[in-house]
Amino acid sequence: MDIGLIIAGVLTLAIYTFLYKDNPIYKAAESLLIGLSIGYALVIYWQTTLVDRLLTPLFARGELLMIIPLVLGLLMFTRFSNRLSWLSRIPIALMIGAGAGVAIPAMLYARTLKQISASVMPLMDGGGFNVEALVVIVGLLSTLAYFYFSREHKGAMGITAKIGTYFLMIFFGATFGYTVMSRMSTFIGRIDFLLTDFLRILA
Amino acid sequence: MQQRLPIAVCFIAGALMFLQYFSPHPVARAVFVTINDYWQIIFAFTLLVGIAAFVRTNLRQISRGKEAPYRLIGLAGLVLMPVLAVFGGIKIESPFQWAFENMLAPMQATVFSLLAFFVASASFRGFRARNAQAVILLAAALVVLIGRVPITEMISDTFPKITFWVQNYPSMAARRGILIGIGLGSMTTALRVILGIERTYLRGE
Amino acid sequence: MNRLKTRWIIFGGLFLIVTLSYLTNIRFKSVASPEIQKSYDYLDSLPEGSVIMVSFDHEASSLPEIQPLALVVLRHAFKNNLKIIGVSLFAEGTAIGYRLLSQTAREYDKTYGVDYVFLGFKPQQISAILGMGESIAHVFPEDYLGTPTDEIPIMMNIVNYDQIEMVISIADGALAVHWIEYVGGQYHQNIMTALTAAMITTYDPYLASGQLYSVIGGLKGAAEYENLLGQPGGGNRGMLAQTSAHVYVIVLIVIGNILYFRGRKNGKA
Amino acid sequence: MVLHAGPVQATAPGAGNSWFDPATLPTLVLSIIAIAVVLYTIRMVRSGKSFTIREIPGLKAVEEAVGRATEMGSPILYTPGWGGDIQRPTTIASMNILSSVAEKTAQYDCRLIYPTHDPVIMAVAQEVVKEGYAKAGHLDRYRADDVFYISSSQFGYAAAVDGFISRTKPASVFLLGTFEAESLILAETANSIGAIQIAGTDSTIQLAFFIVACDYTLIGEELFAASGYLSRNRMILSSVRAQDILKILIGLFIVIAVIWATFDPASTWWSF
Repeated sequence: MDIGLIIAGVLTLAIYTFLYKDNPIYKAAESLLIGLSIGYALVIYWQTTLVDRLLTPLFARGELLMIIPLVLGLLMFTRFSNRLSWLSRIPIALMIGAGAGVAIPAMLYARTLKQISASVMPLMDGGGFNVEALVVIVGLLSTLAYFYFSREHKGAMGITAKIGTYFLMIFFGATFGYTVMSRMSTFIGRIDFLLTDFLRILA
Repeated sequence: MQQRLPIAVCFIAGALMFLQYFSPHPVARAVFVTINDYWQIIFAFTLLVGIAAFVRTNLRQISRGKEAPYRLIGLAGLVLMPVLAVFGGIKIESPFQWAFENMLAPMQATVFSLLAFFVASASFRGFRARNAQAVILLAAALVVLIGRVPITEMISDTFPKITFWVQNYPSMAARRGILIGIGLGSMTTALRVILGIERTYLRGE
Repeated sequence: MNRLKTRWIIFGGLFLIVTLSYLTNIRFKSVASPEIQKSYDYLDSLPEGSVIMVSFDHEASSLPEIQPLALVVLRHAFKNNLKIIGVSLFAEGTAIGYRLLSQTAREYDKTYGVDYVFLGFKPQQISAILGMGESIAHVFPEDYLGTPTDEIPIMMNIVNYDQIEMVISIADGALAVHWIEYVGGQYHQNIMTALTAAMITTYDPYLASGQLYSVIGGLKGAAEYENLLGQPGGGNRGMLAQTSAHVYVIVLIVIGNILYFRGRKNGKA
Repeated sequence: MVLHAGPVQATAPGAGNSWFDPATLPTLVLSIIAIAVVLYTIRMVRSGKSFTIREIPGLKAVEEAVGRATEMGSPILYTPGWGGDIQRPTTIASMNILSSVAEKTAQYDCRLIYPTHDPVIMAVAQEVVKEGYAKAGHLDRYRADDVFYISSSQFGYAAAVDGFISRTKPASVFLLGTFEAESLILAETANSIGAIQIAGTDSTIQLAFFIVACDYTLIGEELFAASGYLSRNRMILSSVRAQDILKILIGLFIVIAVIWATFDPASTWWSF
């Protein structure tokens, strides 16, 4: 039998022992998983980012401007010094600033404008009343009322916000129900591996 | 200097990234690509810093004799992948890919599959009809769960239809409300960051 | 301790039910939903020799659900003598994509380089997929095995998306959105996705707006597609297990409530 | 493991040479309105106005959770999830809450454990926690090793935090930040050892799991409001106010557009 399959099968079972309770076998597998995954990330980032995007352009193609990200990157290591650690804030500031800058229009577009347009539907449709449109409008507005923080939820505001929570619960319940399928598939996949490849009960 | 320089860098990077969004001009594209490149490279370096910290903590704990065997397994795993990559490359059928496919990938998939069990235990515990909200939560979950079982479809197409309706109207409406709220909250936070009002990342000392 | 015991019973039950139903291997005759039929019909309508691009945009951990989905697409394409260009936007999907592709190719006696090719992985997904709009060979100067792209027979007549009929993204996350928004948007390329069940709702808006041609979703979608192909596989096999796991969760919810109301009656709610 | 995509822009870069892409006009207009509203509320705060916000059920729980841990003599575990990085607004909101939690744990001398998947988050969290301890006047109680980095891999992180929860048996678990599939793994493991779980995230799908499995859940935007409330940071509170003003504008826009659409179905001025 293929040694790889045996290892994979044993490791799979080792992780499952956690369902009973935490134990040395799980702990060993967990440590291995953490170590391997860090090592894997190190290799991938080294190759696809540091070599392909920094070292090759800088040293093989002589793109001298790439010294800037190199220096910024190296500044991160000042974290290990007490006196100089403030320097690491510069690259962090660049990352945070860039992320924030792009987040403003992206958030407003994808999470706000797009959602607003999608919710606008005529209440009368082909002569009949469009129940769906009404449900969407009421749902959206009452959910927004729930997220209104400047005022206590009392009176009309309270009732609207309460309706909002009902819509939220529908969303949470439906999403949960929807996702069960996917979660079960992953487990079924592992069972398939154990029964077919590892134990060879199904061929 | 220790505060001002980072705030200035943050502001400039933020303002540039904000403005480039609206422009198809080659200069704007170049700004995006450059900052994005820097971003990726800096991230790779922070990963190195994180790994260094991880190794340091583990070595310290090994020397104190705290859970030494497990810590050693972790470090061995960490060293194994780069060593395999250096000696065998990372292409298909290399030892590196072998270790990935037979050790790392099965463990990751198995941890992921624990979710099936936790979905079951959470369902048992979390769907009790305590009040009106909980009843609605329960009802919505049941409708979708029942509607998505393949057997129900064979019996009648009413349930799949109800499921579809619930997902596409009431549920979708609430999701939009959440998205809009998060979008606004994220936007104001991002703006405070660029303006240098939010300085969480400058804390300390 | 009671809490733990209840958990063990719940966990053990799930393990047993899924394992047993997987072993029985009873097949369902599920009718293909319109979505699946649409995907199937499209691939079926392509003339022999047409080129499609299959992108493996997923991680290793979701392989159990992804594999049956990928296999129906690859099998259908090879069965109809379509040509496949494989790529990957996730480092983890790379080795898996290559394995699935070559495994299916063997089933249908297809030749690497002539009937299919695997170009491998590029980080920076957006710039990679936009770059391919201008020139695929520029983004991937060589294939996954290190052969220069312009020396590979299948790539001789292919410059960019113009020569490709459809891009099929096999995804477990939001990556396929990039294909839709950038390649669909800017290059008017047809996009199809094969998705894990959890991701289907995320793509609903794109499907509704027509930006996305069709979705093959979850194990159930894979099973339906397998039936259309007349080749029951992983999707079908998992269907009974899927159904019983589903019913099991419903039963747990019901029992949970019965216990709750009984407890309340006895005054210890 | 996910390779970091980095910031992503929503519009497709065109090949044109113009400085402005007309397709982004609606986003630009909304951005200007939004920025104006935020600046307005900031000005109000600077001129001495203070904003209050309504009660959020999850917030009282934060205090309770710290108290409970102290009583039981058990630690508190706080983790920001695998989905976010430092520039993600949710992560920043989570840091602000961490800061007040750290202050409380310092006062009560309760151990605070903070595992994360992101080295930059680790670095910032160390500073935040340290400052919290300093503020409470107990810098001696701060343990740098308790804020640590573990694998950037999603399920490596999940397995490690899981192991940590079962071994250290924290009395309270805070899951605040951006979570993906690992959400339920962590929440259920925390439940199995009887910990109180306080969760909050901007990932809509994971919210469903948190709602079902956790004792208290901050839903989406509540996370941002909570960070203002707990830190008593007037600037954050002013932002919450700005968000509310924008919500009213959005609500009005939708109502008008729906009425318009009903009487003039051919019109599409509201679609962006």
